[in-house]
Amino acid sequence: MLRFLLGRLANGAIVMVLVSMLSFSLFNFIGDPVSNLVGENATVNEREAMRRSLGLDQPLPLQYLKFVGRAVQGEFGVSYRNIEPVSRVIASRLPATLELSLVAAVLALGVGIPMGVYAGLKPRSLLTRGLQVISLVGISVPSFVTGIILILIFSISLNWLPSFGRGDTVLLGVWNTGLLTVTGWKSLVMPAITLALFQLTLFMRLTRTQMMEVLRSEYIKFARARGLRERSINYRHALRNTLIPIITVAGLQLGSMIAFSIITETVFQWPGLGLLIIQAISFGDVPVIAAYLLLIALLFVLINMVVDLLYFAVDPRLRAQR
Amino acid sequence: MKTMMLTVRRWRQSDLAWSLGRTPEAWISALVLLLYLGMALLAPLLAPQNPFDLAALDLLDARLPPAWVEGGQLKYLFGTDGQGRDMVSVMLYGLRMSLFVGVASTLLSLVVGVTLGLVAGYMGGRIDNIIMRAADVQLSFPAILVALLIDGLSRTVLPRAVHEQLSLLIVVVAIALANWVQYARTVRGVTLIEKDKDYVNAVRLIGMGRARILFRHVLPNILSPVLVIATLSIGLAVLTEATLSFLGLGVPATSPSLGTLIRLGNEVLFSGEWWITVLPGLLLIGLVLSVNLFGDWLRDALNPRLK
Amino acid sequence: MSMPYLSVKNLSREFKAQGRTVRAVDNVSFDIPVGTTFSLVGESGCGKTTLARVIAGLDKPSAGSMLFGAPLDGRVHRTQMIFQDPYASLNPRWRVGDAIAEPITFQNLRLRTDVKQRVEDLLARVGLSAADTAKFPHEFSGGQRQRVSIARALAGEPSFLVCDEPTSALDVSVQAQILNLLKRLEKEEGLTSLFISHNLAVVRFVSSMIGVMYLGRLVEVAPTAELFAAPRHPYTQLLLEAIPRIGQGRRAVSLPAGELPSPLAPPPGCTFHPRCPAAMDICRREAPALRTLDNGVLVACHAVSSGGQPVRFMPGAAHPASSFPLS
Amino acid sequence: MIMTTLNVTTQAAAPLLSVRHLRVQIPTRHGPLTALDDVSFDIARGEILGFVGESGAGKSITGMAVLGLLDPPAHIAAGDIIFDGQPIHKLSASQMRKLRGRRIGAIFQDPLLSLNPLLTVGDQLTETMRTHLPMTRDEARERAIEWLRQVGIPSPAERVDAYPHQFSGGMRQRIVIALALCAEPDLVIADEPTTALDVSVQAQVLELLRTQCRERGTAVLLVTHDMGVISENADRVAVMYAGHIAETGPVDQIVNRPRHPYTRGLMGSIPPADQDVLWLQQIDGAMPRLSARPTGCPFHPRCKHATEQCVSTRPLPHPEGVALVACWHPQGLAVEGVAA
Repeated sequence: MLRFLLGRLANGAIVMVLVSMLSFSLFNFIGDPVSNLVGENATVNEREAMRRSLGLDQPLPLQYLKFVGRAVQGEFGVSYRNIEPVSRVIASRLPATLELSLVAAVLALGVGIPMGVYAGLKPRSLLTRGLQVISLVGISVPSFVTGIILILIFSISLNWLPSFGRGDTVLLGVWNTGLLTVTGWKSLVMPAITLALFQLTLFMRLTRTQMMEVLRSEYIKFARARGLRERSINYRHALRNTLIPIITVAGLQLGSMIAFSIITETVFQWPGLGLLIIQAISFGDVPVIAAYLLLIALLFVLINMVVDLLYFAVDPRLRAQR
Repeated sequence: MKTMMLTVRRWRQSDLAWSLGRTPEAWISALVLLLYLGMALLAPLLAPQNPFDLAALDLLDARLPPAWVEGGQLKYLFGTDGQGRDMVSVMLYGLRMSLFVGVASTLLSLVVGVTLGLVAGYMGGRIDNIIMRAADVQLSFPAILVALLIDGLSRTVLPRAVHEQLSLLIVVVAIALANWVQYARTVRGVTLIEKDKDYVNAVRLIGMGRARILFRHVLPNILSPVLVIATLSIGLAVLTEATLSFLGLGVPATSPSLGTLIRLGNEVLFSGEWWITVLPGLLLIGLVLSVNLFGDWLRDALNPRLK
Repeated sequence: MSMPYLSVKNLSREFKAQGRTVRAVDNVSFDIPVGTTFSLVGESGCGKTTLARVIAGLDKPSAGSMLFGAPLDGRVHRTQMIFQDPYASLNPRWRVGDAIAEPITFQNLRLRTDVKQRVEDLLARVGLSAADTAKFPHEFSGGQRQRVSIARALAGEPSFLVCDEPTSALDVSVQAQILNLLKRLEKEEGLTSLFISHNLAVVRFVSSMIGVMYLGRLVEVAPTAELFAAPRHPYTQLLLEAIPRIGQGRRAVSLPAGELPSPLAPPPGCTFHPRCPAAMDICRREAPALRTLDNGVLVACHAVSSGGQPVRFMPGAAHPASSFPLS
Repeated sequence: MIMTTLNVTTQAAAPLLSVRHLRVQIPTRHGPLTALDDVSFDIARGEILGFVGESGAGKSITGMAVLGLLDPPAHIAAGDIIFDGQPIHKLSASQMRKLRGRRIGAIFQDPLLSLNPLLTVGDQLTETMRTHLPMTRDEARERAIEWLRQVGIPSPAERVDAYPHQFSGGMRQRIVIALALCAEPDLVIADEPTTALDVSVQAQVLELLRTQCRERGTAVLLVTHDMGVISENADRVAVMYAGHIAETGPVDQIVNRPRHPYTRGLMGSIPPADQDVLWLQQIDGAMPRLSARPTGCPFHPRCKHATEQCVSTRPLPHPEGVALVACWHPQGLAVEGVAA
């Protein structure tokens, strides 16, 4: 068990190192930071002075270590676009993205998996065929088109929901949340559905295939041969074995929720990290991009770690390995 | 020629052909796909107007609704966009671009993924470890994010002019780099199983080298799982390209894809010209839906267990 | 005794598993006289398949040596193998004719023009028809696929044949056909062969010399008739006792309890001692070496004296001494 | 005509299970395939009936048909299955469910796959018992530990909370036997119970199954391809070939004095363990595939004694001494002196 965890930690560390090198190289080799700060027509020795003050003349590894030192304290320099420290820019946007992703995740898991279980148990029923069609449409429609269609219906023609922005937010210490106000929730509905739809259909299809696989297994046949009740066979025996592989994929998929939030936030002008990174990329705001990269990598490493721990907790076969 | 005849005859009697005929979603989606392919290839002939010939454009005709809506003209069946371009023509060219990027990136990711998967699966040991570590690292980033970062970073790294010409290539490479992991892991899995099978051992006994065994014996056995992934991932690639173009990255504005058209339409959504974004959107959904339908059928038909 | 065709000396093969090294094959030595069939018999996990793969050249030994002498009438030494699972030993995407032709063309054993005829002859020789060359493996039954495997093995014109449980996956009537075929071909081609099986009755039919393996070690090696007449090692006796007797109704089956220990954690000393009714103190401490008895039989057991009296099978008091059906 | 002769067998009391003219078909795109055709046999209380035959003969399908667990689209097309006087082939799903486990138990081939990997051995035992027998949770746990001791699991009190992957193959099959018997069924369908085990473990598990069933008077339908297992464990045996029963009778008669040419060929093909032979007696050809079953007697293409009659009409099982043989030209001598 310990050996397994150390393995995962090492894996996570490698990812972080790789990504930090990538974002460090972004900093140094893209766009000359000096000219941005000193201006186009500065003389040669002015540039030299600035370079020395920024420590750019030191050997690369030393610069890299200093970069990592600063990064660990959350110090990423100043955003070119917002002229604000990058860490503050990101901190202000983080709650919006996390709340949106959380609600979408709950929606995707809470609806997707039960639908998958139902479709797996009753493959022939009409409802299942309907669910399958919806799920196929679900993964065939890009999330930005879903967003646009929702805006067209609920915002433009029915005018029930706001088509952009996050509504009023309440500041709880450092975390400004939109979950406590009515307008906050009203503006959250459409983006959450758009973000959740793609994952929801993925979970449904995955659960359905896995459920049918398990129902064909030998121990289910033996359970039936022992005359156990249908309810126990389906839920106590089959469902438990179905959920194990789903956990890993669910973990990875929730991670990718962050990526999809970029699209949803752009469509709904949702003030989160997604919108921030798009603006940063089109503007070429390197510090923000670099910081975003590190943050996302950290998030994924953590999610992978949590998923592995969950896997251990649920599957006795792994636990028993000394 | 004889083997051609033999294979055709064998195909017609095969279960595959029989099940294709029997499942409506399969042959309908196959037909729709052929239709799409036809439209894309013959775009220059079918399009009533060449949307890129600026001389032919007439700004007065801009933002006309589709013919069946009040104020629409028969000349522009689906109406016109912000620059007075006929929607039908611009959508045909858009479709061609989307399909091109989708297929090109899928082929590239297939070649990269299959080769790395074969090498990792067959060689094992350190090489296998390195490739799989890279795959794990990449897998923790979803495909769209990877494509986005590559495309975005290339935009900031390369000077604007260079970026303009290369952007098409960059999009294809970006999407391909985001999707190769699927192929690598599946092919590695199948190779690991096949390489220990006895028919490989039998050939090793006569002294055949690893590389030759890999291509003569193992490769033919991984084609059907790869085929299934390829079909399903064309849909994903088209979606990824459309997303990138929608976000303003992706293909250059000079040769718009369906994603670009949807973005342009979205900018004028609130001034009422809904068709500029909705029509390309529906065309895109139709394409991805039929690819996924066909892919689903193919996966079940080729899956020996489900037979 | 004619020069042995294959002489195996102190052969071992180790694997790393869960941080521990497992000796799948532990210091095994035996000879196979030319033109004869030597069998390795034992239960699953005893290392017989690993040993076979090492001898066939598919796997490298961790220690020890194997020397091939000169085959009969100056032929080139070549090894071929016949495998257990008929469904995995033929490439599903290759026509049967091409699979048989490959060893011929790759090793240039025939002129290009004669290859087709040679393939058809081989198919006929194993009881199939020339028309089968164009078929794919899924069009054949398990038994027929084994025949194709045998034809492919012969195509490689081997001097040494390794058979890894070739009939375990087949039904009784099909097994009889394949065993008869193998025996006939080995005689006609003058092959020396190594036969692997867990079924003592099959081994008795095909081989002239038998080696019994337990947890990676050779515990007894004897000519077939000698082994069945007077098994020396207690484990050999256990295996013989466990074979169901056809047509004698129910026997008082007296078997020591206990199961095969896992190769990951072999018991100390003689690995069979936990299940051995004749286990003594020395057995728990020291692994017995493979000694040659007066009559040439090899045994690895402290309880067997050099004179070679078989250890009477005295299972614990609870079980009556079983009479051995020496019919 | 068949009805009367079958009752000639030794037991006077009504048989626990009697199957009459069972036909199982599997619809395919090339038309229906007949997996079982006109299969009839009886099992008396406490009797062990061996079902022997090569792969594809339909022996496992017979067991599944009796249990009502045929994998769709296979279905019972004709015939009756009467269990303890009650026809069960027409029962509703819920009625059949109550029967399974409580009245008819089952043991499958692969011990590694038969147990749910995520539930402890104790849970699986207690659930089976509490589904069929009135028991509190503690009583069930107590009984579960007792069952583990009965089937020879060392230190059962601790191992009851262990998971299946913590047991060896042989141990797991013992637990499967406990699971099959714990709801006290009258009949157990054992489908190749020891094929996946090693020879020495196989003998121990078979001995356990036999002694447990003898003590409880439980009848067993022992399905296997291994004639040795049959000859040492079964009271009576039915030899199956291509969906038909070739021969049925007491084990000693069938094994030592087989009358049907296929059974004789089968016995000849088995390599003898106690003597050296130069060649094995082999039956040429192979069992016909499900889709290519011949007319008349299914064995006629491979039979040396086949005549015109064998090719045209299928022989129905008729008494030959104490056995029932489905052959126009039974070989060898009927055993005299037994009540016809």
